[in-house]
Amino acid sequence: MQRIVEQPVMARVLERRDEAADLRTLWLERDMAFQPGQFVMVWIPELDEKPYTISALRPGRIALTVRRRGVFSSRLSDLRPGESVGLRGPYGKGYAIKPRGVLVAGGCGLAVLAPLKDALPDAPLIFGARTRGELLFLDRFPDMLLCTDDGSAGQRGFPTDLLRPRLERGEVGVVYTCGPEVMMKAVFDLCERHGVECQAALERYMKCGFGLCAQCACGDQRVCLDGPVFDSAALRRMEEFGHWARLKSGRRVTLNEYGNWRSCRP
Amino acid sequence: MQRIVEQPVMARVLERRDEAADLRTLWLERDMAFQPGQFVMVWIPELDEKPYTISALRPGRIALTVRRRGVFSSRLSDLRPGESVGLRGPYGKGYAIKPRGVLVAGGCGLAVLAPLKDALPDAPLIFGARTRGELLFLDRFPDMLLCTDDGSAGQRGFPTDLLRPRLERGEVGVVYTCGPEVMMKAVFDLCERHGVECQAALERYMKCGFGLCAQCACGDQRVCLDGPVFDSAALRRMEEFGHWARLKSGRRVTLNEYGNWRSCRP
Amino acid sequence: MADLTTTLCGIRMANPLVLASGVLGTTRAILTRAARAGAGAVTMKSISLEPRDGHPNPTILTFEAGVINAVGYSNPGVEEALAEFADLGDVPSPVIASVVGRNAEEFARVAERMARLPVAAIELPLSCPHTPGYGTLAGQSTPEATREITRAVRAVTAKPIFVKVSPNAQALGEIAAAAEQAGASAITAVNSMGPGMVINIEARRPVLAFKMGGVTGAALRPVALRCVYDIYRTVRIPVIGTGGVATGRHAIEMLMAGATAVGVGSAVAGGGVEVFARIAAEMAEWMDRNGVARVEELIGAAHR
Amino acid sequence: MADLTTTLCGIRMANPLVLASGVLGTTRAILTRAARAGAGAVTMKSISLEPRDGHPNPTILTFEAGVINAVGYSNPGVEEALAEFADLGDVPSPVIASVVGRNAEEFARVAERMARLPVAAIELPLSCPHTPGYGTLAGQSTPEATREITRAVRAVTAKPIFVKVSPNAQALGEIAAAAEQAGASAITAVNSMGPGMVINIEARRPVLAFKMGGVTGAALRPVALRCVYDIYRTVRIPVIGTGGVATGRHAIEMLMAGATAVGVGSAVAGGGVEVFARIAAEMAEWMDRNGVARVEELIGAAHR
Ligand SMILES: Cc1cc2nc3c(=O)[nH]c(=O)nc-3n(C[C@H](O)[C@H](O)[C@H](O)COP(=O)(O)OP(=O)(O)OC[C@H]3O[C@@H](n4cnc5c(N)ncnc54)[C@H](O)[C@@H]3O)c2cc1C
Ligand SMILES: Cc1cc2nc3c(=O)[nH]c(=O)nc-3n(C[C@H](O)[C@H](O)[C@H](O)COP(=O)(O)OP(=O)(O)OC[C@H]3O[C@@H](n4cnc5c(N)ncnc54)[C@H](O)[C@@H]3O)c2cc1C
Ligand SMILES: Cc1cc2nc3c(=O)[nH]c(=O)nc-3n(C[C@H](O)[C@H](O)[C@H](O)COP(=O)(O)O)c2cc1C
Ligand SMILES: Cc1cc2nc3c(=O)[nH]c(=O)nc-3n(C[C@H](O)[C@H](O)[C@H](O)COP(=O)(O)O)c2cc1C
Ligand code: FES
Ligand code: FES
Repeated sequence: MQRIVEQPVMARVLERRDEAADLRTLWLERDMAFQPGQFVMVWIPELDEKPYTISALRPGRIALTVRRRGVFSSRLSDLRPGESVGLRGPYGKGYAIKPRGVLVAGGCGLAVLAPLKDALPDAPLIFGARTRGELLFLDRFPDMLLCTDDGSAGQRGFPTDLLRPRLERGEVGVVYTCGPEVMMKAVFDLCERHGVECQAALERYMKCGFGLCAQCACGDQRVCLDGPVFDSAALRRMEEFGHWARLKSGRRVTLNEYGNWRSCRP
Repeated sequence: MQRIVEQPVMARVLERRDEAADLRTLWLERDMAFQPGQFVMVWIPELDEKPYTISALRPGRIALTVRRRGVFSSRLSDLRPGESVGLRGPYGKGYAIKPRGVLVAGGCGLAVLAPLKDALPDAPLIFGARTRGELLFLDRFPDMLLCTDDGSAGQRGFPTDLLRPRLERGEVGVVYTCGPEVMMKAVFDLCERHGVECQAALERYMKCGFGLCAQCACGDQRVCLDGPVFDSAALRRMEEFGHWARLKSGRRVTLNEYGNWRSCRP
Repeated sequence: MADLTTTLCGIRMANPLVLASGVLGTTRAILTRAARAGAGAVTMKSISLEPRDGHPNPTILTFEAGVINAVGYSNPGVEEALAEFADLGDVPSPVIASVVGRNAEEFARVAERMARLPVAAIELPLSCPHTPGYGTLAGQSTPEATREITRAVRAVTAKPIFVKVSPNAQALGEIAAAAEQAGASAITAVNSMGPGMVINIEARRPVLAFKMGGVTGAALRPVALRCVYDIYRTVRIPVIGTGGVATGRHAIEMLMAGATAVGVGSAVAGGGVEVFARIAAEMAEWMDRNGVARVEELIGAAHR
Repeated sequence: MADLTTTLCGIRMANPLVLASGVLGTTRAILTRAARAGAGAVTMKSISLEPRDGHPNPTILTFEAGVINAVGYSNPGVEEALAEFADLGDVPSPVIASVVGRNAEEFARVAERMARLPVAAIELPLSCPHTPGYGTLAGQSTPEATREITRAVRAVTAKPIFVKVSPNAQALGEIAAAAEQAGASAITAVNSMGPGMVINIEARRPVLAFKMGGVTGAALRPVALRCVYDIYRTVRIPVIGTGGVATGRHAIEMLMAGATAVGVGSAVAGGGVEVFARIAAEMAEWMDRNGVARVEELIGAAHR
């Protein structure tokens, strides 16, 4: 029987901070028990409601790191201290911590992995972006292993290039990843070849956020409740992973067509 | 917020036993946490639902002691082992136990006081009935102090006649009473004169049983929830006590007109 | 501290909470108690021309999401009610008389007499879903019947008239407008919903003796809120928002939907008579925390 | 062990539980999962002629007594649906296609194509309370519209047709009878109730983007039960009793009210996909304890 009331509760913006081109962190007044990988539904009254992860937590406050991309994320980024948004959640299943983990982030997927890195300060964190201007959290995680597509910062290349040697050396127990789904698919395939577990946080269009509507379906999984973090066993069974996603109407399209918000590319 | 579901739960009749002329005890299959003075609403499907006290409890079973009087009580009395009735409750406030109590029962009001006597085996129990044939629980409480209006058993006279000397001797801490309201009024008045607390279990027509409808109002008290047991302080404030009661429509009538079921007189 | 006083059709209330009809309102003494416990106004159990026993028991149950009842307008009739409520001097809040009839003429006859009592207003429930001869079952929940009954009562009293509507009515806006045009002073929204049913599966029978009954409490709350919201957009007379209110937040939702006062009934089942003081305290606390000084600032706020 | 199998319009089901439309039913893979999890039959999310985005978010919330939604029939349209559900071979339970349209002609066009899929039946919701152009808001919840739409769909398919009705409809018996006369094979009772509203008092705004939405879950249960009870007395075709069912006892109440099968939707919110297996187990356990061997013995038992 439904006992929990799934309704937004308003939270005030306390401060905001620019992280990179088009990327801004908003600190909101809220205490929350949150597992890295989970998400909240963020409501802007009379506009829309969308899922965001919590990129950092402190007593009495939580952070959203938002890429300015469409109407909603722009309105969200532009909220001033003192203004409020509605939050419901946290929802979903976060990362399951195991020994000898490596974190692999792509673009603003780092927002999802950031609180996991906070919890696992000694775990290596590989972070790839298209170019130097899209890097974020450089001060927060000075030990990040960086790469850029254009070589403007860190190693030139993809996060998989930094992950591969570690897998080959057999020093990896589990890979936690978040980023564009094509990147996560590449990370997963690599892990499969090395027999290493991979946990990936998927992104799908969401409505309820608590497992009722299956608008967020990927294979037979609801990304909002069964995920958003899935392990290798689950990813293996998901034909859609890395290939297809569904628009608001439920129409299935290629990932390219879906628009890959995590790539932080318009 | 309402969380408890107030609906009858069916209970099977296990056995039945004749107690006196027109008085029968039904044992029902049910475990219940019950305070003497409380009551349950008894439902006979497609007939009606009425309040009854629990006259005895044993592990896994409870007893109703019913005077055959109208259609409902007759149908209830005639239920055979294996048949079922619905029960909801227990409802209301029972007797508050205090030192040096005396129990004063009139007629089938003894059904209400019986479980209290079980809990206080050393407390004196005064029991009055119109005539010998209406006495009950003679085996269960061999130490009862009996009286009858016609002198056919025990002392001739009213329960107040047996209570008075004890009050005068100052040996009574509290009087627990249940019986015809005129009798309870007399007991209360007597207690007042001796400055002794009196707790009386009132009877009024009931609908919800849980304090919503105030169909059972006596003064500004709901007999079902605030009572049915009231102490001297409450009784003093109730102008209606001993004088008036309300019919099913809510019409206020004298106690005589109301019909005094506890007198066990037709 | 926030000021909870409100004025409904000229009736001053210490807070916007109104004891809903049919809950606790059987006697003067109980009305007094509810008012002392913090109800800003109190409504009598509905009174009909003749005494009525109502339906047999069971008449009132709860289920996992609220209350279900088929009391069937048990009441001692207008004659007896005139005696019971003759003196309302010790009731510290305004008293609303609830009047029912089988037709416009009967409504007027009862209302005319009840209006002689020191009551602040006359409420007309046209909307009970479980009493044959009355309310929805007598076709009173239409714009035409609403107009006719309200007019008939307006002709016999100058006191404020509250027309109480059903959440089931499909033409709710039209009904409210008809009431307004015919002289109603306020709309009470809403009466109980459905009807619904509860079956005991061991007995294999509906539990209510009338088989079906009106659904109230938590289950009704969002529907009631939407009715209030709709009615607020349709008429200019005030609305008494009623249905499922059990907390200060719920009461404030009702105000923001457009209610000027807030009815509370079923919440007494879980919260006791104390529920009025608690809801009022929660309202005041919220208003203080959110810089709202007066109830008026909240009325209809969700529309702006 | 009690036998939970039941037959609905010739459709054999392992148990009487039907996944209700709009819950989980977006894809073939999810339908497969619900069926494997124990649903005796599964219903697709409603399909319209063209793709629909539905209302903006928030679209689905819960409140203290159930669920409130204004999804607004988001769906990929019939073309895409034909691809999505072309192969239903791995769904272990019968699949029901839910079809919506703005008028009888559109209903027939979509139904005709959906009926070519390997589905067991076509469901026609005439009763959504929050989607402009469809259901209640398009006047489909009347006996006349029901007759016209059912007839139009009957003309294009020989498959069983389930007409899904609204708990708000005042002429529920007439609507069910109109459906039966026009060729419906069963009545699905009921769709969501209201609509209702939820207001966030800090934001001072209705939370649902469409402002109002249909109320389902616990709040709806007694009303749904009464609708099923009424319809069972009115028509001879079977009823799929839907609304608030979350336990085996609830499902048995529905059967006793007259349902042949029992829809389950909102309970997935609290109980997960596992809710079907749990409800079925609770039903079997109760039947064993009460000496009931087969589901048929329970259907309509509260009427006898
Ligand atoms: C679990 C999860 C966590 C997320 N965390 C973050 C985060 O921490 N930071 C961040 O910037 N973004 C995050 N997003 C994406 C975010 O929800 C928005 O999609 C994004 O901000 C773009 O919104 P927009 O309206 O501005 O863009 P639009 O122009 O409206 O949309 C652009 C694209 O965004 C995607 N999109 C839109 N709405 C949704 C939705 N409700 N769910 C999923 N995708 C959608 C679609 O692919 C669309 O094509 C997360 C998404 C999910 C599912
Ligand atoms: C708290 C409480 C505990 C009770 N405990 C017992 C008990 O242990 N044993 C017992 O035999 N009776 C008990 N009664 C009385 C019982 O509820 C019935 O009233 C009684 O059995 C007569 O019912 P009837 O339908 O057979 O008689 P009827 O002929 O219908 O009624 C005769 C009279 O009984 C009274 N009465 C009827 N219905 C009710 C009602 N719902 N509530 C109160 N009074 C009513 C009226 O005064 C009526 O005039 C109790 C009543 C109350 C309020
Ligand atoms: C037990 C009970 C009896 C009721 N009797 C009446 C009545 O006599 N007249 C009336 O107008 N409304 C009656 N109602 C409806 C209430 O006044 C109110 O409109 C409804 O319960 C919704 O409010 P709530 O959810 O706060 O209870 C009754 C409600 C209940 C629960
Ligand atoms: C989120 C949600 C979406 C729904 N969408 C549809 C729909 O598309 N078509 C339909 O016929 N009914 C739809 N319904 C109604 C359900 O099928 C069902 O009739 C109703 O929810 C009552 O059952 P329940 O209380 O078990 O949920 C929806 C219900 C919910 C909660
Ligand atoms: S968003 Fe509704 S099930 Fe995931
Ligand atoms: S019987 Fe309803 S309040 Fe006592």
